[in-house]
Amino acid sequence: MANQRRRLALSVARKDLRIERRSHVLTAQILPFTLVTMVLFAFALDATSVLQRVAPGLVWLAVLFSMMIVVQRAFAVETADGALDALRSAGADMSGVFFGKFIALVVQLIIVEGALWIAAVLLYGIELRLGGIVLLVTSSISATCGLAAIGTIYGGLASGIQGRESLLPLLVLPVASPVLIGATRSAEAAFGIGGTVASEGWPWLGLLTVFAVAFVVVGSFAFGPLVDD
Amino acid sequence: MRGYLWSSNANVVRVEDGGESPSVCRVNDVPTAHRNAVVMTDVVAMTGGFPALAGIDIQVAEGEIVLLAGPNGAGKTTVLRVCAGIQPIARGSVSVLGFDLRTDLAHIRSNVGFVGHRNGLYEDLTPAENLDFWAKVIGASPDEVDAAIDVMALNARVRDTPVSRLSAGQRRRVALAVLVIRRARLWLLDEPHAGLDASGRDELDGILRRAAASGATVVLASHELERATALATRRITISGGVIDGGDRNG
Amino acid sequence: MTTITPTTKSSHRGTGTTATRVIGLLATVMCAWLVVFGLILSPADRDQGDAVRIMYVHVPSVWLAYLAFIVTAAGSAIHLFGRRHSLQADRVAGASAEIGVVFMGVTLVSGMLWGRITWGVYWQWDARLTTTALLFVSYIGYLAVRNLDGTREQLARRSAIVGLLAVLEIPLVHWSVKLWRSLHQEATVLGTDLDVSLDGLMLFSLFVGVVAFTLVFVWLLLHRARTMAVVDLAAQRRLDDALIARRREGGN
Amino acid sequence: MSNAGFIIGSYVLTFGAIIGFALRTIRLGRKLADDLDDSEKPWL
Repeated sequence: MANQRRRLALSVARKDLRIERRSHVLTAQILPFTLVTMVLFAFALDATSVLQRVAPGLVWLAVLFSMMIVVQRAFAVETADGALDALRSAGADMSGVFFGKFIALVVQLIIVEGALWIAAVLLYGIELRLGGIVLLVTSSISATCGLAAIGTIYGGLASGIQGRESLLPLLVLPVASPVLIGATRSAEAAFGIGGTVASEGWPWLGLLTVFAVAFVVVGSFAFGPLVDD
Repeated sequence: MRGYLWSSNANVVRVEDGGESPSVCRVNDVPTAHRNAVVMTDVVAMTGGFPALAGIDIQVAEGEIVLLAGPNGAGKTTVLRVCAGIQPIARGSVSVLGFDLRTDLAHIRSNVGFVGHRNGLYEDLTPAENLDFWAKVIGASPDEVDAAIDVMALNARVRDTPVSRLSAGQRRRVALAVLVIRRARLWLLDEPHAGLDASGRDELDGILRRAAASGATVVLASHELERATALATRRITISGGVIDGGDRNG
Repeated sequence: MTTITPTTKSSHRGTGTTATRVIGLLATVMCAWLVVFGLILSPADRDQGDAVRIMYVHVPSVWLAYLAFIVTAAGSAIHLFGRRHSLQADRVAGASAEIGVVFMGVTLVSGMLWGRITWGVYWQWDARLTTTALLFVSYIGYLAVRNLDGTREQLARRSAIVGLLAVLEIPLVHWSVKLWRSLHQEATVLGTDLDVSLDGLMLFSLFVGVVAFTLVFVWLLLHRARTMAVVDLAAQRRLDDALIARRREGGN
Repeated sequence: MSNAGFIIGSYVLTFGAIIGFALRTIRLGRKLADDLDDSEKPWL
């Protein structure tokens, strides 16, 4: 059973990533979108000192917004020709499908985050300290897992219902607020923004990890009943 | 293990029959010695607050090719969806391949294949990749994939073209190949002839006949009455969500 | 509230029963008491002055809002894990969430008015306020899920899951916002905290408020859940009618 | 009373919202349930 689920999860994840590679939606649409957002933030705030102060928050806000598109895209692929229905009606283990979509989402979000951090360093002039790298990487991974889990849960819920795309942000953004807070603070600590030191970031990493574990576990149980009809 | 379509060497243990389905044949069109693939008794099913099925009784024996006929909105698609286990019923009882719909949904779903207006394929992937994905999901061997490709006559060019660029008939054949890979024992096809050209229809008929000959049961809803009647071993006419009056023996 | 017309065919008008009438009467009396105690009889606070009077409606309403969400979670759990997948539990969950959203909206508004007096600003990024605001949005999302398309059972199951997810959110959101505020000390310098030292009459007024709002909650919950039951019943009846029409269409 | 506007305002808003919700619920309940016979009401 566990083996079968892992195989299903890996096939779904590999399939999703292959579709992304083939369709170039991530590279040709979502990444440009996030980079434009970063430029627009600079126009709106219009002061390098302010930008440097709030850069981590802006990066994670941009991640949150692009996540909405990535999630919608991930489920549009499933519903376009009824593929998720086919999986469901073939009796595929839905928690395996959950993990598959989750893994693919994590990979895509990490690519987005990488591009955003590079943009933040280049455009806003923030500098990463050597001691902050570990904190930044671990907290980003934890945060991404949490976001991907809630994205998969609520994306699955909204996927079955036509004309309800606006529901996704309403459901996801309040739940995602702890991730936004935690990831932003730990990134500030990692970059040493506002006189913070890296050690101040570790409680936030704890929060992000608890969040990610909670929603991955819940999602693996809740996903099946949510997409079933 | 029962012989499956073109893949009797399947090494994955499938769920066995739950025994004879209860004999609720009211009309003498199904010999009781036959196993029933589908038994629907007084089924009511709702689609969006509308009773698409209003108390329908249907029996289909294993190995049959049954044509569901009737006007648009008669409930043909809903019958298929109920049998596939993807449409809940409000009243009545349904047994598919000996499994009860209310208690054994998982067994029904893993043994039944449904192809409707949508084919359930990933449009950005090629047929080969789609079939490969399904083989991994089910745990089927590469041989089985090859067999399915052979049966559906998917040539190399079709195999490696993204599904979004295939014709309706080619997509349909890929969708049926998925059913073969899944070793579905009951094929539920909604308007399988729609959008196919003459040769595509002939091919499809041949595929379905061979499927039935090797033990699968086929239930298809179709508007192409002449063609489908020639293919089908029996015809059930539905109207207004119930079996149409005196047409039970088709 | 409304003019009571003589009952015609039933001794129980609408969704009322003797029990709800008693609860409703008690709730009204207690609310009147609350106004008298809160606005007139209780003393002004030493630090906060008359602003403390807002507390007698603010604290009971936030308390009731959280109680309502716990009831929603309980109803969702009973629906989801119960053997019968009771629709009654689902209706109680939905009714409770609606009432919770009303109470929470009221909490936010009265809290902002209170904050305007004591802090000089309507909003402060205080842990409690922020958590409440986020949960308010979450439960609006829950109510939106309840209004989606689908069969009755489908809707009930979906909203039960979302109801349980929302309650899982409460500790996580609260923890994160609290941690956020505790690391940014400047926020608390802004003004006095909302905590006040309560004397006997103030405590009693608060107690009256909690009892009054609890009665209001129970009364609203009964009526709202019953109304939902009638809606379900009407849908069932429409199904029966449609079934007859459908059979006629079939010519049988 | 100092700040009377804010204080009375918060009471008015609180009770106003509750009464509004109550009225809506009662009206809807009456509209629907008065078509039912007592025997059909599940809560009786």
